[in-house]
Amino acid sequence: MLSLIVFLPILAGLVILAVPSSQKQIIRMVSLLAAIAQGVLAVLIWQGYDASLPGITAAAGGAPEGSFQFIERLPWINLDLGTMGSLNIEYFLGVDGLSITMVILTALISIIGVLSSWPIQKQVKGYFILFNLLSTAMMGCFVALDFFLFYVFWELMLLPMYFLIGIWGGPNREYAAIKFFLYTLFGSVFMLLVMIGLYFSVTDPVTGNHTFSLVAMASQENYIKDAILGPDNVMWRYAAFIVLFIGFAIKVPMFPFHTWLPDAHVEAPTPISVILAGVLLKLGTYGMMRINFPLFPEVFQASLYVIAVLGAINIIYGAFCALAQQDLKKMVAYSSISHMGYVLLGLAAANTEGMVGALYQMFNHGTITAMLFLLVGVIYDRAHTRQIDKFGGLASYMPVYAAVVTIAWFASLGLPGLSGFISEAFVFVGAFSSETTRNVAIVSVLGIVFGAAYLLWSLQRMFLGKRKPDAAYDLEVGADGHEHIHFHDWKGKLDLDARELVMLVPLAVIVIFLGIYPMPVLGMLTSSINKLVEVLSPVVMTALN
Amino acid sequence: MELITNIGLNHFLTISALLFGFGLFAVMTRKNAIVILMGVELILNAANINFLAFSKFNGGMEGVMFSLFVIVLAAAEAAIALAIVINIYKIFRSVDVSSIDTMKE
Amino acid sequence: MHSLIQLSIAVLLLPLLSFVILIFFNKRLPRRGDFIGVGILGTTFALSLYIFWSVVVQAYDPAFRVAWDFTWIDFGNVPGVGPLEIKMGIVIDNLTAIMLAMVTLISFLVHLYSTGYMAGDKHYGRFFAYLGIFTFSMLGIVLSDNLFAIYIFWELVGLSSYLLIGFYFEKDSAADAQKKAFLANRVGDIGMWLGILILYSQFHTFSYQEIFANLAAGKFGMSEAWLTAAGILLFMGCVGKSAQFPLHVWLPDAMEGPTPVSALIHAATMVAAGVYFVARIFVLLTADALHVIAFIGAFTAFMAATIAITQHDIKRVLAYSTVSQLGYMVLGLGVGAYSAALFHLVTHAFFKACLFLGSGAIIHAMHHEQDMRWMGGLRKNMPWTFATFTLATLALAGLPLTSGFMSKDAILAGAIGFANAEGGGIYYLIPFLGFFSAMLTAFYMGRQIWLVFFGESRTHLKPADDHHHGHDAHAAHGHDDHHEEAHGVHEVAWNMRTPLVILAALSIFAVYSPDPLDGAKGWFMSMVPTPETVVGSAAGEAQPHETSSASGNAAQLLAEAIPAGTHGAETDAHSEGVASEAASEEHGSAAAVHGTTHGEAHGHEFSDPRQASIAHAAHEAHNPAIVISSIMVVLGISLALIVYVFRIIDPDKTAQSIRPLYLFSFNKWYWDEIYQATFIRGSLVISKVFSWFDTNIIDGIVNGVAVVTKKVAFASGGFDKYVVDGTVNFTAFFVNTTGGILKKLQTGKVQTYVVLLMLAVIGYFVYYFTQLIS
Amino acid sequence: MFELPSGAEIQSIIATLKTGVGFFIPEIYLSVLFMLLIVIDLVVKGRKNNLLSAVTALGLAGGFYFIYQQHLLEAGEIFFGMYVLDEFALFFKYFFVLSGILAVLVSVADDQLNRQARSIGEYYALIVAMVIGMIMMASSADLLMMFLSMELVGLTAYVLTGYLKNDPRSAEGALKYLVYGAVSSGLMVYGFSLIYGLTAETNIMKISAELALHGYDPLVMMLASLLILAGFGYKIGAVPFHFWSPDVYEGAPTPVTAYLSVGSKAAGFAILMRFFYVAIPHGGEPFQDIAGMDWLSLLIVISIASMIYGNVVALWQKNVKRLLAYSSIAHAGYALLGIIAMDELGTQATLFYLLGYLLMNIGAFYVVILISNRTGSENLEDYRGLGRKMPLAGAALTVFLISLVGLPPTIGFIGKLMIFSALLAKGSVFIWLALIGVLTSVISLYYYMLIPLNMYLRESQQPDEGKDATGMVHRIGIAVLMILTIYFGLFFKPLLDFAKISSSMLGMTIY
Repeated sequence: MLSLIVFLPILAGLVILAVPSSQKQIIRMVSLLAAIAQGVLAVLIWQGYDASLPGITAAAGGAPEGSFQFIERLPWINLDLGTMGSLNIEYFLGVDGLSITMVILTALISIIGVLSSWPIQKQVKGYFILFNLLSTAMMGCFVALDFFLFYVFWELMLLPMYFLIGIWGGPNREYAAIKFFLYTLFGSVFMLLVMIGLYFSVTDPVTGNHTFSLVAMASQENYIKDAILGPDNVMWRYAAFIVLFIGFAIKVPMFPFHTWLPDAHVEAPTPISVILAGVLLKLGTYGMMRINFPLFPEVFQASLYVIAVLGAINIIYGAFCALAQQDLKKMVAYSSISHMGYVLLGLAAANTEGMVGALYQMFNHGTITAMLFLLVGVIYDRAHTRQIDKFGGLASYMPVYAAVVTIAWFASLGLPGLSGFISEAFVFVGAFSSETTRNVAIVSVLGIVFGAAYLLWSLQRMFLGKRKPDAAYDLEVGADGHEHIHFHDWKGKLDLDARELVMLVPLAVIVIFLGIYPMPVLGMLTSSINKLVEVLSPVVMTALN
Repeated sequence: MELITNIGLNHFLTISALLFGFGLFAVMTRKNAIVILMGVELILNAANINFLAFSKFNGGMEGVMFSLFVIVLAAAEAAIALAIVINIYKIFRSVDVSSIDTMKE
Repeated sequence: MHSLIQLSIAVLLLPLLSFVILIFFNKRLPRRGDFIGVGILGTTFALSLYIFWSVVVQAYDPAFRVAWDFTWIDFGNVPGVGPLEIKMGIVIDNLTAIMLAMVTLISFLVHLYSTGYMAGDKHYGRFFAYLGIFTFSMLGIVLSDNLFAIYIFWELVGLSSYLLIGFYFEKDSAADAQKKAFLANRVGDIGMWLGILILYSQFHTFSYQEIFANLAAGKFGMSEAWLTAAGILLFMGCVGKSAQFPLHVWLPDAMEGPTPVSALIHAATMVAAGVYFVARIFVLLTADALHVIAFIGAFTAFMAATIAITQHDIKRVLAYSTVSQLGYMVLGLGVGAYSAALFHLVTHAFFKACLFLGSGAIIHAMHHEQDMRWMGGLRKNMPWTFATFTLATLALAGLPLTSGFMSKDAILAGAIGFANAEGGGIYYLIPFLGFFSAMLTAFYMGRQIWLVFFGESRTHLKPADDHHHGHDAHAAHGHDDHHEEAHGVHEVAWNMRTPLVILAALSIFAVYSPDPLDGAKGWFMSMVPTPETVVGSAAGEAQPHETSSASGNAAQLLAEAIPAGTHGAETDAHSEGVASEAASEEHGSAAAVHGTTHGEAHGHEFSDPRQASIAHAAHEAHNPAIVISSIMVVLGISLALIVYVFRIIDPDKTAQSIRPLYLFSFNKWYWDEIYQATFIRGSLVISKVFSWFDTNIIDGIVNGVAVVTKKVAFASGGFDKYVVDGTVNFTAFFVNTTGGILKKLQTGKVQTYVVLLMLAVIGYFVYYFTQLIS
Repeated sequence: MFELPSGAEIQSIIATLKTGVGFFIPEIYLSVLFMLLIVIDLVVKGRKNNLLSAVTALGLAGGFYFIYQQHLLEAGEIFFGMYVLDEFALFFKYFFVLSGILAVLVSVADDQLNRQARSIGEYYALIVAMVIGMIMMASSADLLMMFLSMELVGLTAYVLTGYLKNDPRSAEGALKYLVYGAVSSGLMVYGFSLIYGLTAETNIMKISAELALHGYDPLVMMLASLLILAGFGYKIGAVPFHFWSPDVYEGAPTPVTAYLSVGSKAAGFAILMRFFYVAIPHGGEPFQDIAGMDWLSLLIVISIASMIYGNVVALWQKNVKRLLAYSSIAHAGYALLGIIAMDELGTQATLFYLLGYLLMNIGAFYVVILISNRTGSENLEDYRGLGRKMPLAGAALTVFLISLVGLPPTIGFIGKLMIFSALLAKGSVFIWLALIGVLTSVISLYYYMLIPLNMYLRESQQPDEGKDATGMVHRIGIAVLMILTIYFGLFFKPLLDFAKISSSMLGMTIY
């Protein structure tokens, strides 16, 4: 099941490899079918998912069964290293509350991504092959329970992303692409070392061998006391936690490692921005929840305040930077930085409300930001500019577009009744409830206002008022006596066309529905989060030592 | 005879060290490729002296064998070296190694 | 589920239905579907009227309360907390019922009115849709039984207000106003949210009842200061919504919206929601918090009144008067005159809605002329409007026999009593400001009435440059302008007239109380008694039995919160009051008697000594309040007459003579300018700084940028502006420079290679040698 | 002075030699092949490039059979301890024959080389000779044998480098290689002489026994190991013995460059490991008294210098061959890390790393050759837009480069993984080495990615000159190499097991 959902896109990629590159439509259809099949599988998994099982760590007796679900576990590499014991790498997939939400999100965003890739004309074949490779890697990261496997998927994402930004990107794409690549690799090479160190420090309770299994690593009693990353080796455990954290923080992206994001977004084509903001950023925080924190809980407990402060900086700093942007897409990119800050803050709360809020925020940010970037793409296709000041009064001329934008914008600024609000609300509830992060939470609340500020301001400048004299479109009086606008060299429908609606409306519906009744998602993840909080709680640590 | 018998290992080693030094000096300073190769010969012969001296004072024939092979190989090396140097001369019209630096950095 | 609950759910959801239908289908429906909006709201009103009837009239019980809730979010078994659920629910008590009736009535009337006022607008249908979602959110605020829900609806009314203020979004002023309104409210909401967080962090619940019960049981884990902070922070929500100082600036600008919206949202209901919310959380406000609230209310009332007297725009005058009246209500809550404040909320809602709709009628008739300087003499053309407008004005000014008199008087009485009970001093400032503002109110309302309805039409005086609509044609030909005007301006149609009449009728004292001088005798203040504080000094031992039942059913909790027999006692006290009041009418000697009796009555109502003493003092202060306020009103009106009717004082001259004061008032105390200069400019500057920091500092080590750009650029063209940045940037910089140096070693001269080789060998040997001999 | 040996002694000597021959069959076979090639070159007239290349490739492939036969023999030393046969040696025999075959393949691909139709026969003969030399390097257990085999490799390498007689760069490369190589081997011999002086032995096992027995003067030993390391280090091209490599790699015919970069480098590693592990294995425990760790500290310094220098200077290269030359210096540094670990895991890692490097580096040069066949240039600028004109080559090159960076799922990643595992398995002492390793590999990403960046992200100025003329053989060739690079990146167990088995040397005492 999980293997299928992971490798479907690659299969599609192979099929596309066989299709002659002139058959653009076929190539697109194949990718779309693969994505839809992925979506169907995701729904099936969702249906079959038992929300009562906690996940995170193994069930009693050290076996992942009974804690994780849809487990697929095959020995992959089993190598005798003599004195070092034996090198066991497993093909180990499974989902729990943390991953299932992300799996569904990934499937959803992949479909949206394929749809929004429709207009791409340049080297369609290569594009969709890389695209499918990317979506396999993303999905793989979320379901992999073996650190080695996770790392392979994690690194596998870089190259397609590099090319997708670098070949199909904007004018400054080389810079953005290499920057993305170097940043992320810089983060992940340390992860490699930590992974090896963990391997030598952890034994599988069942087999007694060293193991890469994240499930085994997640429970501290499996650590060899005097191993390099064992409980006794405090200094290296701190070092490992920090480098891991930086590695994931770069993906989040967390201040001050965030500067690759605006460039990547501005240069990337719309679908890639959607994927990037919708899924890739989540990998950072997902990695923290799955690997960084549970493996080093005591260090995590020690660094709560720092993480919270960094989150707060993300929130406020991102909002301020967004306020200053002239380029709409750059503004949305900075808003992503700001919103991911809520996730960090929620994680730093280290209690159920906060972490539920964080994970839910990951999901909602995925859907909402996807909408935002799609909408930016819509206007960019028509006007070939994203300068906020080049518009004005659009609401009069593109009412449907304006309506959808309003929904997305308000969802992004956390309006109650839309999903973003609930997650941010619980992030704050959690962060405030824990004494450690309380004052940070108080400061971060300012983010609510500035978030509203830049979003409303851009909304006003682009959609309200009248057409600006130097706007990117002409004003003309139609036959019916009403005023119309038309963009230079834009042949398509002025307002949203069918394809764009097909992408946007479902997202909008999801955003609204989950804003009114979040349980369909929250129900899946609460038990896992409770377990995670329990694993991370200092009580457990003291009990251990 | 007196004299000969009073000569100890150290004398040989000193000589070989000196030879080694001269060889290196030649290799480093002389411009002419041929002279440089002669410097290499000096280095090899310094090693030879060592081998012979050690085999004389430690007993055993390995040193002698070694020096013989070194001499032979030196000859072979010289042959190939000359071929290359001639080719260089055909192309660059010079055997001044310091002037042959088209590939750098 | 209680039948009332089912009804109230219907009441809540029907307007939403109207919104959904209209937003999607208004273009396809006849008349853009306005009949749907009106019809649905009519039904809603009927239902709420039934609820009102069965709650307030049939079950005549101050403690009446039905509640219902359901699990909204289930966190499962939370470590350290245990099973945790977030509930959503509905509570109906007297206050709710009254508010329901009021909101739906006004909303219904405004719908009706809009069919006339908005006729022919481009987005006619959308307007009704927005009204629908507003009504929905407003009813949500009224009905919800927990802080989280109220916060949700709180923001939703903010949204609908945003949409409606910006209804004419082509106008930049409107767009600015809507943004301003939303942001100002957000600022208030931050505080409210933090207050909610403080309470949640202690009790892990949002429900009023559970929070109150826990507080009463003294379970609050943090220090007293945090509790006061919670109160003040929650009050900040009210500051934003009810346009209290310092966040009042958005309300006057909000008048950019269509006038019916101003009537519904920015006069009657939404702005009052702030007061309603404070009333909901009244019991957890500590004494200090209440003091803050009282002072802010008093100051707002005074400041707004002073601004109102110099405005020219008819709607702005009303807007500032709204701010001022809201200040009264807040003041009332602050001084503990709970019932009075809410009473004023309701009465004010009706007469202020009437005033706005009236002004709307005028503006409509005057072809969107809003400046009072160019009006005048309308009483002949618009008799109905004139009559209703005047009646409402009297109520607002607080003349006896009007609803406004009773409520305002009760608040002021409370203020005096509060000042007395708190031991005077600075606290006398509060009643003083209250009374002074009362006079100002009378003055500026008198001014408005005169400018609008009396005298001759001054349309022709209007300079040609700042006209709104094509009147300049008339301005050209001299004396028969007035003649033209007389024909141009005429009474509005029935669908705009009816609401005026109904609302005006609702500003008559008889609706609320048999005694025109004492609202306390009326059903309202009896049905909405001041609740028992849960944070008072004596609270702890006052309700020991609550702790046990804290976890239990919330519904019977409040019944316990108010000590048994309160109802009886209340009614006794009431009748007692009537009797002694009647006596005091003849000879004031009996005053002492009724004072004591009332003292007892209230004394055993409140177990909290402070609350009791204030309540007692308030009753003491009842008569003085009546007298003083009447005097103030008379003063104000007569001043208006002197200035504008008899022209004894020429307003313009006076304005010149006290120019600084005049400008200060005319420019609204310069608040907008101050905020513009500080907060808005400030944050923009900060944002600029940050983004510069982002692109230049973080995004490329400062000095490295140029160098690295040059060095790396050759390899990968596009590096025109920056270089790979942050840490990577530094690496690139470092790496490249080192590389640039190191590559020089590769000179291409073979001898150099040999030399370097020997240097390396010898160097290491020497190093090793030194290591060895040391 | 010495009396002649008696007849009996001579008989016994001959007997020993005869038994020894049984262990020497692959080398003999290859020598026959070498002569056969020369003969063919002499007798056959006309164009015989394809014939010669086919014969060479098949002949070398045939060598696998004889090497496989040797698995039946048990490990042991022959020719009076001159020569050994053990798993370690066998590994490298396979390795060098394979590299020889690949070298022939890439040589066939290179137009520039084949334009010199005249006397191409010597070329293949020399390749075979070099294979023999490298095999002997890996198997020799005596200082003399080591010297001889290294000279054999060296001399053939000089000739191959200068093979394009009329190309000045080729000639210059040859000269530099010659001078530098001669000096280095001179130093090495001098070091050998010192070792001989210390122990009066030339057989490395006897040497280690002697040293263990009588101890030694650390100063002399240090000097000796320094000088010897100069000889080995120049073969593996590690800083500071690397100076020849960029110029030679750039000047030599590309197939030769490819061959040197994997073949003689690996041979250098083989001889280095055998010498230091077997002859002077002490000082295994690092960070004790400096006198106790003579050569290990040296290796640590060298590998760090190589990793940093190679990667950092490669950033500046505009010529792809030269870029790969510098990167090969860096890779020498990575491979050395495995040796520094000084245990079975480390050796295994190094052997595996060399295997991976063989695949990906030959592959990379293969594509470089195909591209220069088309564009006639190896400059980075001329790679613009090639990704679209030569899709397969572009994809393959990208894969090889990714593998060289060490990203999954490629064999290069597993190589680095094993190397770092070996370091971290020693506890926290070598973590800083591993850190340098990963950081420099991040740097390497940058310059490696410059090539795909030019191939895909940029458009070429000159118009597309016709379609890709690459022959089907070479398409298949690079495709196979690419697939292997990925396949062994996912299923690397067989190779690792092989490397583990092969990590045992005759007479080695450290593990």
